[in-house]
Amino acid sequence: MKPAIALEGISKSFPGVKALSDVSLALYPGSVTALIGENGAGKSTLVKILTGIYQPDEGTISVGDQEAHFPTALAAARAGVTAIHQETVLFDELSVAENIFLGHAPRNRFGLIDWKKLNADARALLSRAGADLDPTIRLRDLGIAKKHLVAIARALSIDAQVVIMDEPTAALSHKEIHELYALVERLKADGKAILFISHKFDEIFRIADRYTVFRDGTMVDEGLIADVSQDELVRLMVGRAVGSVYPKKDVAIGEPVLTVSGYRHPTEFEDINFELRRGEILGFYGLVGAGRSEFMQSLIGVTRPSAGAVRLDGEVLVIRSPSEAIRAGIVYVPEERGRQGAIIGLPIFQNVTLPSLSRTSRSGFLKLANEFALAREYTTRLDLRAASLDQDVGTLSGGNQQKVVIAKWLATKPKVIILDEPTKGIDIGSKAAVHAFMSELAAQGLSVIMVSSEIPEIMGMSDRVIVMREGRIAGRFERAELTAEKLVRAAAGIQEAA
Amino acid sequence: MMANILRNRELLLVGAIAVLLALITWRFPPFVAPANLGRVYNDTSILIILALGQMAVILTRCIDLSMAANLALSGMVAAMLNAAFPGLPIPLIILAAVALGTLLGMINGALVWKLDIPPIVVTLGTLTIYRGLIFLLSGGKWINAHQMSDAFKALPRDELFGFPVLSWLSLVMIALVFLLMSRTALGRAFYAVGGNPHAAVYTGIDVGRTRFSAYCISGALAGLSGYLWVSRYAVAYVDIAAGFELDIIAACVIGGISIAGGIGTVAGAVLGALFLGVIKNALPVINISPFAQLAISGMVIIVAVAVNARAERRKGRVILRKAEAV
Amino acid sequence: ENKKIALVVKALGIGFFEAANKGAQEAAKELGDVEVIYTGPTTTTAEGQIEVINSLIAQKVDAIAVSTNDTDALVPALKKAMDRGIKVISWDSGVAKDGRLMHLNPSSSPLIGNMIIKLAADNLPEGGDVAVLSATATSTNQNTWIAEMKKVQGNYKGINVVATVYGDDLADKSYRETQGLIQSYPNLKAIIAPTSVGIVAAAQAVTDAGKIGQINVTGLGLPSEMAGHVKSGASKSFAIWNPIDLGYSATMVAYDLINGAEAKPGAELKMGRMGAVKLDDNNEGAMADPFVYDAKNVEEFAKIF
Amino acid sequence: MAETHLTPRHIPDRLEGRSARLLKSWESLLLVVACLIFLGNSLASPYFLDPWNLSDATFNFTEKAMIAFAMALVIISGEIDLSVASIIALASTAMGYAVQLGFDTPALVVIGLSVGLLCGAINGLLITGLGLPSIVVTIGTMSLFRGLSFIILGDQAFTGYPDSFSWFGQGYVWWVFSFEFTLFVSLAVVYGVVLHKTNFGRAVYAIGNNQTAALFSGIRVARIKFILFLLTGLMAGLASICLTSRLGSTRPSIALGWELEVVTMVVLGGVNILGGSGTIPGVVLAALIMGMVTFGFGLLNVPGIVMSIFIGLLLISVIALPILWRRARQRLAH
Ligand SMILES: Nc1ncnc2c1ncn2[C@@H]1O[C@H](COP(=O)(O)OP(=O)(O)OP(=O)(O)O)[C@@H](O)[C@H]1O
Ligand SMILES: Nc1ncnc2c1ncn2[C@@H]1O[C@H](COP(=O)(O)OP(=O)(O)OP(=O)(O)O)[C@@H](O)[C@H]1O
Ligand SMILES: [Mg+2]
Ligand SMILES: [Mg+2]
Repeated sequence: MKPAIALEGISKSFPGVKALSDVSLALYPGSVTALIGENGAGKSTLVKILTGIYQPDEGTISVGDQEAHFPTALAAARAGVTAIHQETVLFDELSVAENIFLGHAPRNRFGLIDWKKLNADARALLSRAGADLDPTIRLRDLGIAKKHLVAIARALSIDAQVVIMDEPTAALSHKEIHELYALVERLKADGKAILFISHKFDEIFRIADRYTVFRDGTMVDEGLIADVSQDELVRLMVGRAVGSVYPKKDVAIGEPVLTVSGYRHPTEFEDINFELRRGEILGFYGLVGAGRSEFMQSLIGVTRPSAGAVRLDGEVLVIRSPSEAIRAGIVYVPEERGRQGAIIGLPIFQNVTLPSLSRTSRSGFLKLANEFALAREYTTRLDLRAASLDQDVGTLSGGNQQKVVIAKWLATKPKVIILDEPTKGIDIGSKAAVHAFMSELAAQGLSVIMVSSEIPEIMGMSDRVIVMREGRIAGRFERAELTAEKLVRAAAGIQEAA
Repeated sequence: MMANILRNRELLLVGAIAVLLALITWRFPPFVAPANLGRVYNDTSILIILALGQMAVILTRCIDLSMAANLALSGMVAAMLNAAFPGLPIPLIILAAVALGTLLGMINGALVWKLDIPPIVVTLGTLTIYRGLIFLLSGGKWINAHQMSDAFKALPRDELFGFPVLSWLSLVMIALVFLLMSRTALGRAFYAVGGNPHAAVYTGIDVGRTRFSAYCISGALAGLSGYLWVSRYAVAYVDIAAGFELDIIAACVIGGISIAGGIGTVAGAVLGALFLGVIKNALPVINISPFAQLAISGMVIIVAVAVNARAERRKGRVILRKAEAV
Repeated sequence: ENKKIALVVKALGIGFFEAANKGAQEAAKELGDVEVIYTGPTTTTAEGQIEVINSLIAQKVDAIAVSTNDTDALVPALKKAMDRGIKVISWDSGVAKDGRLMHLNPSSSPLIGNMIIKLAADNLPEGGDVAVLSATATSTNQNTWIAEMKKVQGNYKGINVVATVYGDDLADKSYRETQGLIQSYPNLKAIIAPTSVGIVAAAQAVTDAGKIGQINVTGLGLPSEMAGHVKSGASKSFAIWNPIDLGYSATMVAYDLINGAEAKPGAELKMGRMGAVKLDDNNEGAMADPFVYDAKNVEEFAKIF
Repeated sequence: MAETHLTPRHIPDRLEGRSARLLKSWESLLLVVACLIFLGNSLASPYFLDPWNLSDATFNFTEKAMIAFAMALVIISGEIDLSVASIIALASTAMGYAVQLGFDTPALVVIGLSVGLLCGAINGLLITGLGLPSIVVTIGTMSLFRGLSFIILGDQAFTGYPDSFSWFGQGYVWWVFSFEFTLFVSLAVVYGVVLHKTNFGRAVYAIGNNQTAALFSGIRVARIKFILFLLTGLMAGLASICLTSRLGSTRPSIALGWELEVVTMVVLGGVNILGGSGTIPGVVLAALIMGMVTFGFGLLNVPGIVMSIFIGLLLISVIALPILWRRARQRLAH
């Protein structure tokens, strides 16, 4: 079969990093190719080269029989390549319809934008992507999952032969994920060539026909999914066997450390009551947008609740700002790494020590040696990959940035740590490392709240689980009684089958 | 789209202007005579044209501090052309001013686009350079009314259907910019680039080129205003419109154009400029000490941003169903 | 060795001062051993003039003749200049007494104050409302003249000064202020603008408002800039002293001081072809009456300055 | 990247030594520019290399530089304060008013500084309290503060400052070193230490790079920004004392247009106008450069506006050159 698009000998360097070296890849019509690799393996870089956002240093792209050059995203779209990118790249202030058609809006005979046709076309595309949305509302009024559907509709709006999806399910909830799978099937049936990037092995085995594995910017293997096992893929990807991804230790659970009672907020959540005990990992499950992050952020003083009380070690605590939370020993590892977590313009060591400056400094004056020591201690434990501790965090891959962010809050030596989607978008090796560390912390007597939308992670790591739905607690489960079905039902508000 | 055009911010401004007019009328009734309102509009025309250009730039998350200097330089060149060749047809002179203005805008745009220098730095630099060029070009000398031809001075004053050409010109510019913003790919690209420059790249929009175009537009409008200013006030010298860049930005801000880019409408820019224009014209006639003018415009700007920020404040996503119903 | 005399003006590029420079150059040529440095800030600020004066001190000029933007602010800098042996005089717009050896008034302030209101009154036999359009609120000479004008206002029956506004010596601001005046005072009969920038802008605004014949613009202006407006009738007459003579005299006086003349009350300082100036108790001296220009003579003088 | 993943890797602290980093820095570029200008000035005018003349020349920049230090911190934190020149005017007006009421020098100093602080507090409250964009707020307060001066003073001037007051703008600490210059040097040291050697300075950088992440990291963003605006207000008050003392009088138009010169100085000093990076030594060098350019051109009687063309070109080219240089190197590398 002739490939729809083929890459030959592609290399791409960034200052200090060779992101891709001599990579070749072919995508075939009517077939789904899964691209897997650790964080920073170069997957998204390849996507960006395919869509004209980056230019390769070396190598050729050919579409059909012809060599192609994609100097801009528009050129790639014209050549029939479309992508759903890892980050949602949309415009909050523009309408849904315009987000879908920006850059290729239908025109009337004077060459002016034809708003009527644009809205009608958008409506059609949205329903194809499985979203019944009013195309004229502004994007910012949508939830994150809906936004992602708009991104999918946008990708569909380009009549492409090649469709690329870079971790498309990371921000979607259960229901939408299944609709996405159906969409992939339909595209496949239409004879499109599909490149599917994911860290979730279950979905790879479910929808992919072929696989390609990247490691450190090179291609290490490719073949048919049918010929390979999950363990084999993991070994190819990481270069070694990964033991357990969920290395949960059995810990003797102690007395209550954190007690939350009657927490409420006028618009976001209400009636939140629970206890967190020493050595416990308390999972918070829910669909994306259930209000977990909002609640956690009010716990550390980013937003103010309208009522409720918090006790830490039995003492009533009033927290008005994150700095007070950190001093009290409650830390929050935020979900949005780019916006709330990493300070990408500062070096690694300064990121790590930022919340702990009072410990590394003397009477307000910086002590660099202490900072480097602290940063080294925690980054090494999380197996960070970097050229130096003085490197800007922005130059690290997503997964490595996440490690810096986690290291930063662990370095404050908290009593309670809240991790919001701690392994979102990070590869299986790093995930195992984060989980192992989490488990070790619990064993040392730290109390952990882990917010996650991934059922395997919740089930693998939690001692207890609280499920939230639309701002309220919708269920509580002990580890022993956990099943995936119970979690999904509670989160979606479906009554127990009688 | 229609809903976007008249979001409540613009209505709010219309209301504010109405209240302002009512207050002025109470102190000085003749102010709201149609003829006088026409005169106020005419007097604000140049500010409106400039605010339209600044709006294009601000939408793309840039800023043009050099507009007033550009105006002065283009105006000076127009005046010098006229003084040196009194026979030169006026349309040609206008064309020259617009072309020069565009060129100066292109320089700003190119520096922002090709060298990635932050817009505020670029235009801070070119602001002094353009002013300096006027000095070098004119030797610091003034071009006075008697050195300008009558046709040169007459154009903005000539009346068409009872309104001066200057007013008509600004109306035409408003219409053109409105079409550009709402119905062309470039106009929408301004919003996209300012709203989320990163995403714009993924959409195939060339962020640099779009910003460059915005600067061309602001430059062209500044060039046009250069001629209008010089011919209307019948004088050209180094310092004309000095400090006017801040008025232009203030008009945009009052009109609800977000300094962070991506948000704003043509109606907002026009109303913002009119609001300032009414205040400027009214203070002298209602006998408020000329010394109080500055403080009053300062207060107005502060109140306007505070009000806009309130209107802008996200409602916050509502997760609780119950709350949503309220 | 040439003597260096610096002629510091309010701002470069203003026609009046360019003309004064002509006079200074004429004096330099006449004297032979004098080099005139014509300089000033590009905007009318005191800080700008101080920077200029500091660099003149560094160049060790022999004399500084300044027309100031601010009576008081320049005093410390000029004192420093005098401490370093530089002869400092002010002309046109004066520096406070401590900051200069003498001040050369283009004409005496009472004469000017009287002249500007007389110009307005002469064309208003029945009296009426008049308004003043001044330069910046901080400029010394305009403020003095207006004060003097107000003193003699009573001598002109029926003339009613209704307002004083400031155009900051900016053409556009002056234009707008004039528009405001026309609006607020429907019975306005004359506008007095004792500033060369303001008078032109006011005449233009009156022309644009279609009020030629109803409102007469008068005050102090340059013939070359006012010729058109006199012709159109927007201005019936205006006055000015000769800036060339002023620049010439300032240079001559500075030269006299360099050569050892002393500036003290009662002293007479030499001014070449202009004769001599006698200093009063404030060490100030005045040149001559302002000269009136109207339709009969303006064309002739427009060719000169 | 080629290393195996089996053992935890050792990550070095830094890749480059101190001298290599210093050599590549913006400050070294500025130092070269400063030396060139110094050399050029010495060659162009025989009057330049005279200690007293150089001392006089420092007055061209010391007052602006005081504000520039605080402004640098504000800009690094991602904000801007365009109202500084108007704060000077208002503080000066308040001092002038106090003189009329018979207050003496110590009281005047207190008044000048307090008005500066008060104005800074107003800016800070509007910006951190109401969350308004600083560029717009300070464009507003810029008109407001100076407008208040105009209302108080109108066409009048305040004079009659006590003799002892003149020391701040005209006095000398030792030999040719004026009080202002000495103050400039001390403030440079203080601000340098605060920005580069303290937790506070680190927090300023963090805020400028990512305000939200800084907040989540336990930095009291609003408080620090408020302090920064207080500081610019205070520095403007200090500059107002020096300038008023130097002029010996107050008019509402005092220090007109200085805000842009101060911002130019800060940006020329290598502070990223978008926030997040910049150093105090850079600002010091920029102040010296601007002072020398003004003075050097002044000695040649070049009109001020030509100097500003030069400063404008310098501003753009000093920022453009490293970018062009980096590009050229990359092109060569390939
Ligand atoms: N703009 C950039 N500047 C510098 N380095 C970059 C840039 N983009 C990517 N890199 C580097 O290139 C390498 C590959 O990054 P890429 O984003 O392609 O990884 P990925 O495989 O998509 O990882 P993930 O699974 O975390 O999304 C990483 O080392 C990353 O740090
Ligand atoms: N409309 C939206 N626009 C932008 N971001 C959104 C939107 N809705 C949600 N998000 C982001 O997606 C994330 C998840 O939403 P939210 O915090 O409200 O609920 P949650 O239950 O905590 O979600 P999760 O299950 O992912 O933790 C948040 O970080 C939020 O900022
Ligand atoms: Mg990726
Ligand atoms: Mg969340």
